[in-house]
Amino acid sequence: MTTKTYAEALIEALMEKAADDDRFAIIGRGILGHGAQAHFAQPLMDAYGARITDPPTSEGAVASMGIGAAMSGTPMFVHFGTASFTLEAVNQLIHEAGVAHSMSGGQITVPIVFHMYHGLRRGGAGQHSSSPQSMYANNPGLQLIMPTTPRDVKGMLRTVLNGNNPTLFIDHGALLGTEGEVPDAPYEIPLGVADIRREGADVTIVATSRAVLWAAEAAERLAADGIDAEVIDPRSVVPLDSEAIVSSVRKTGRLVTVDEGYQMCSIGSEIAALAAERAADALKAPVGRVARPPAPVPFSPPLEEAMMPGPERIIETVRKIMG
Amino acid sequence: MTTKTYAEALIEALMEKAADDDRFAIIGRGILGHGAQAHFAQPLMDAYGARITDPPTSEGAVASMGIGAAMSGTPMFVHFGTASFTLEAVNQLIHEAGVAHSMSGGQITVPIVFHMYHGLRRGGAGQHSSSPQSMYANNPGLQLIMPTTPRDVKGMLRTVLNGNNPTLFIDHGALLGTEGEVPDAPYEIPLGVADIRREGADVTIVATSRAVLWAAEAAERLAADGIDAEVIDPRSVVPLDSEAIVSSVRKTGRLVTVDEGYQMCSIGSEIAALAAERAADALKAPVGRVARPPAPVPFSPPLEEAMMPGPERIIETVRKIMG
Amino acid sequence: MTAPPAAGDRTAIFTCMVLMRRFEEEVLRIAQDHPYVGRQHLHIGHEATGAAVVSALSPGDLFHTTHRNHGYVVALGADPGRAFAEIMGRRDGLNKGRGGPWHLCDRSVGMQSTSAMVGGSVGLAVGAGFGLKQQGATAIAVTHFGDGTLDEGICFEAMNLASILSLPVLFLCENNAKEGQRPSSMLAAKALRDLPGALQIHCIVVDGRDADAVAEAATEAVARIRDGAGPVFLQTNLERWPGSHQTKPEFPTGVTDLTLAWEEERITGAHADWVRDHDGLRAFAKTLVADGTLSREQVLAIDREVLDRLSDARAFAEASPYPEPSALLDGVFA
Amino acid sequence: MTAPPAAGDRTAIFTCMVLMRRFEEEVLRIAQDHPYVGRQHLHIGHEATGAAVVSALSPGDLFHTTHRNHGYVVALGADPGRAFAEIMGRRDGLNKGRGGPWHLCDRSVGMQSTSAMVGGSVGLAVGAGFGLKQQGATAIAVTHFGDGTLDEGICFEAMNLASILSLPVLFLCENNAKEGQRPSSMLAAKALRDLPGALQIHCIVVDGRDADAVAEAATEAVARIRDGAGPVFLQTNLERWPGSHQTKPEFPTGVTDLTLAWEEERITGAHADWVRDHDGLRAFAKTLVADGTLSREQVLAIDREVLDRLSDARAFAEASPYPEPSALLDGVFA
Ligand SMILES: Cc1ncc(C[n+]2csc(CCOP(=O)(O)OP(=O)(O)O)c2C)c(N)n1
Ligand SMILES: Cc1ncc(C[n+]2csc(CCOP(=O)(O)OP(=O)(O)O)c2C)c(N)n1
Ligand SMILES: [Mg+2]
Ligand SMILES: [Mg+2]
Repeated sequence: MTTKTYAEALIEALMEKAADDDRFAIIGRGILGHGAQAHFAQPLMDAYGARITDPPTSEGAVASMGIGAAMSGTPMFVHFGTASFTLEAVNQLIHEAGVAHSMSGGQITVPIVFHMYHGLRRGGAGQHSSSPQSMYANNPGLQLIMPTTPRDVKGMLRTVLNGNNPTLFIDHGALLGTEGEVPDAPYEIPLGVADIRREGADVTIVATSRAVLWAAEAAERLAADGIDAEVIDPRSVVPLDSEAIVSSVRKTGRLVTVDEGYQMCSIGSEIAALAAERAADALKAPVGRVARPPAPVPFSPPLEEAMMPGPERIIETVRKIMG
Repeated sequence: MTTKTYAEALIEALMEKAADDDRFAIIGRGILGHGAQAHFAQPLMDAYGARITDPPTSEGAVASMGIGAAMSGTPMFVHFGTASFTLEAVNQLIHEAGVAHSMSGGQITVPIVFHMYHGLRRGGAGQHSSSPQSMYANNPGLQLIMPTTPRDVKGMLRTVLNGNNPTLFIDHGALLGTEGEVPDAPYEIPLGVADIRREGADVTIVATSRAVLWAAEAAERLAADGIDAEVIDPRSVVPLDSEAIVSSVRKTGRLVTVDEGYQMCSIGSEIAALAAERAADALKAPVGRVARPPAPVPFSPPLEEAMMPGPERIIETVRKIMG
Repeated sequence: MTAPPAAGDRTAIFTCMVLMRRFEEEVLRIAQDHPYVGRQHLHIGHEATGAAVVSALSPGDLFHTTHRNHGYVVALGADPGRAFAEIMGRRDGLNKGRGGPWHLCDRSVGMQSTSAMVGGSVGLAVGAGFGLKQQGATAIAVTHFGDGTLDEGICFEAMNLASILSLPVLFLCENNAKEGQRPSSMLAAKALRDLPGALQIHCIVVDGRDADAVAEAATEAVARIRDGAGPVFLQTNLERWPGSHQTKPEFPTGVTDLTLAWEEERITGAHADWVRDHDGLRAFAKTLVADGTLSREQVLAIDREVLDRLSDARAFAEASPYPEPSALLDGVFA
Repeated sequence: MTAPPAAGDRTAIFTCMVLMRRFEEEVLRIAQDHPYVGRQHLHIGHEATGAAVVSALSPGDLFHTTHRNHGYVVALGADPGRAFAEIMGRRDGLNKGRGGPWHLCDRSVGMQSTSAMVGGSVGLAVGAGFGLKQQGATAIAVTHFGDGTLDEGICFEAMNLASILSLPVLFLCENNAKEGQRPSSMLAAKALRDLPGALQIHCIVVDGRDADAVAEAATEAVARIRDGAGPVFLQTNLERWPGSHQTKPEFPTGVTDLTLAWEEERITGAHADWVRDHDGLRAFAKTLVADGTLSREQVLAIDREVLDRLSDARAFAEASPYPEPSALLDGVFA
């Protein structure tokens, strides 16, 4: 084990894949964004620059190019930068990548990973703050991973890069600088296995991506006043570990979901629906959802701040349902 | 009152608007598709052909053109045909139409209606069967109407055409030939008011668009064996009449949702979540969701048939939760 | 399955054209007999382009086509029985019944995919070219599409990518535009080639009804691409078949009668002009008989042989059962 | 607010350029003082194009711009104080603090929107042109964008639409491409104009650093569009300002010193070449003094006056409070 940043772990997974498979190619630039961690991508550029293509601003064709290459036997990693920009490639992701394997009767596989940074980023306003994970999860044939820790990003990325399915890899720029223990030898983390970040008896909090950090902080603060929260990070949304979520809710009898994105038809809605389907009889209190309020993201700092489903709002919601 | 088809009622709403407002313009062709009702569009073509633009196959720019024209004071109706094609215009719908009013501090309004046919259509397979309503509902600033009857389509369309907000108007081609009573004088139907299609005491079934017809049929058949179902058609998803849904669930103690689209992060998920948030204590049984199974739509007729959340599956689900 | 025609083998190209034509005629009959088969976009009238281009390709080349795909699927050597079965949604279909007519593919013959999203095949083929180049292969990627596809932004973006990355991609544009008839290109350009031309893609325009001319142009284009000179835009101009965009299955020009190749006075009917002046299949039969490559008897024998194969193929498809609904959720992920 | 420069009024155009430059310099100081203001795309070095094009427009014309928008907002006559306030997210901002620097708009002066989605302004302006034509207005729509925007499919689609519908749209492309520097156009075309040219859009290319040349070209373009001759693509070539894509706020070429217009020997530093050869503002000051339009004193007086206005504007913005979080959900729908 070595302590590393999320950014380093992400790049290591890409370098391992590049070393293992000389067909592997990457399309995109600024894989680690333009912030303080950007430099961690340098080793990848130095060692494998020849396999990295800097594309024009053409998200739709860039997605298609990756998909077509993957269909032809070239495992691909396509980096889009801000998730908002992938809204120019939705048709390619859903109606090409997502359906090709099934529609071909299994003849075609699409080994490709699409990477994007979602969420509120300070000053992103109405066009650069998208958290499209819930929209994408409404479609078949696309895996969706949202790792939160350095250990998870490296292990899950290795799993999907070595797999044969189109995968959306959505994370938040704020995670890049976070540190954690990372095993030194290569390892895979299977999809569909939630991480119980904290065990608790009173309430289950399910959050994804950056919101997991908020949920964990909220849980610590709630513990201080005697509320024992269980925090679950599904890590992958497709496939989703509904078993772990449902059994936790059955155990605690209470559920609060947290989405950085909008609430209507969200991952939080899905998880609340799972509770209503499979744990209704065990619910001791109304389910609570914490999400982005239903307004385009305003630029003004205090307004953007008010859009965040951070620790305060999670604590408030837990208190409310605890009665 | 006169009995009319859905197709005629839809066209009448457009003709009324064209008559009332000579700035009103339409982009698109085949407003009533290519089927048996297509001819009902002829009166519109004859009277207002000069205000109808037949665009190239460029969904993104067609959406933008409509949005820019609306911003400039020209009320617009943009017809895309198959909803699947709008996936080429997602960025324009969400990041231009949906945010412009709020982001401009109220300076800009976007009076535009985007029309599209969603759903399974026999032979549409993996690329022509999209029901994107749940994805779109996950975004702010876009109204979403899904009228089901001739009366509703004419009244709701008039409301949004006379309004000042970007509106997604999603319906199903199978509705075009359905008939119903339509008032003769012009009338508006407000958004955010659900239609209780059938009152019932035992279970609440919430469905949208074509699925409302399936739910109504299921309710009649359930009545035959003494199960008294209440059928709710929200009619508009944004805004959603959550009050009507929650009070119905509190009354019946049971909820089954029906989506023609996929289940994960769907309108059905949202409605089940509302029940878990606001009616958990009143639930006498697990909530049931009926939706499209999680696979790309297969072409093969029996497989496509199996994708449909029709009356049988609704009845089966109701029976299951009735225990 | 039959192998695709070899370059320069005009008899094989003709035989392939007959196969393509008779296949589509059978699809029409299938659509008449099985309503659910629904809307078809037939490749009738495009055979000279199709067979000739396929004759210029080699094993390993990867093909991406559009909604007007049937002809290329069989021309590349896919089994007609399994193709019919797919169009009928049967278990033994090329895609196990999951794709249907708009998504036929047969990886074993290089028919990598049919995308029915206008512009879809262009982006995917550019990706195939990217992948082949990455792997250092000598194979090329081909994207077949229609003139209307040039209106779609993804098509522009993909051509631009192929040009700046100098990818081994043949852009095969079948131009069946007809004044005032929709759908067809609404490109503001004087000529379709002006768009790829502006992107510095080498362009070749040829009469798509003339198999010899297309074969020559395609051979030149493919050689150039294989040499690493970057993508080529090959535009073949056709006169749209009167049944090109049909909503109900019908034979506007009647069932093909190859004796009309030498009995022109018998060409009659509402669409006689199309049959006389624009049917590349009839024209090629006429040419081959005229230049002595084939006798009339040989032409008719080829036709009979194809028809026999296709009736067996149809029988195979009809005999194939539907997939089990229980298999609905299989094969979503690899 | 000041009215935008009138056509032919070179002094007004120069004053507008000074306003644009000093405004951006103040934005840099604001970004230095208020970290959250974050990444800015400054219009420094584009003033000759900006002020000259604006001088060719008339009231009622509708403008759609991009992330590099500030210059046009103030050039069109938006209040600098409210513009600063918006960039700072304050209640008195042009957009009530909801848009911020990437979305400034002021409907009252025809600045209809800033879309920070590359290509966004192009599609919207084509729509504005469509709307104006529908309404039988004589006004035109303008879309400002950069060379890199031509890579985006929506830009191609929108230009095609404007051409086939012959819409009153001025496509103003500020080409600040710099070899090997990203972001910039990756268009495979020999020249950017080849793309609109292929779509039969009339193209004009001019030195974007030369205010007189741009004013002449823009006047010609706007007249042509108003006459109903369809869209025009006006490409202005610029040398990208060294601070053009900065992540932290800094003055790579120092704060502008207009005395360098006549004291060239004092031009030094790492980026002296840009200041000497590519700063259109310095060049125009030099020209106006040389041809006697303005004296050195008048140039400096104009600059001082602008600086005074801007310090008042900055003070206004600093004094403006943030919006109340309680208003978060207001104004989502009209
Ligand atoms: C993205 C998308 N938009 C619209 C359609 C509907 N559509 C199907 S075929 C077609 C016309 C295509 O014209 P062309 O490419 O010339 O092919 P042709 O049918 O003439 O051979 C259109 C618009 C579609 N399939 N996909
Ligand atoms: C759809 C989309 N993709 C990517 C981006 C990220 N982006 C912001 S500015 C820019 C470059 C634009 O270049 P150009 O149009 O030449 O403008 P310049 O900054 O050079 O003035 C890019 C790619 C974006 N804003 N929108
Ligand atoms: Mg065509
Ligand atoms: Mg640029």
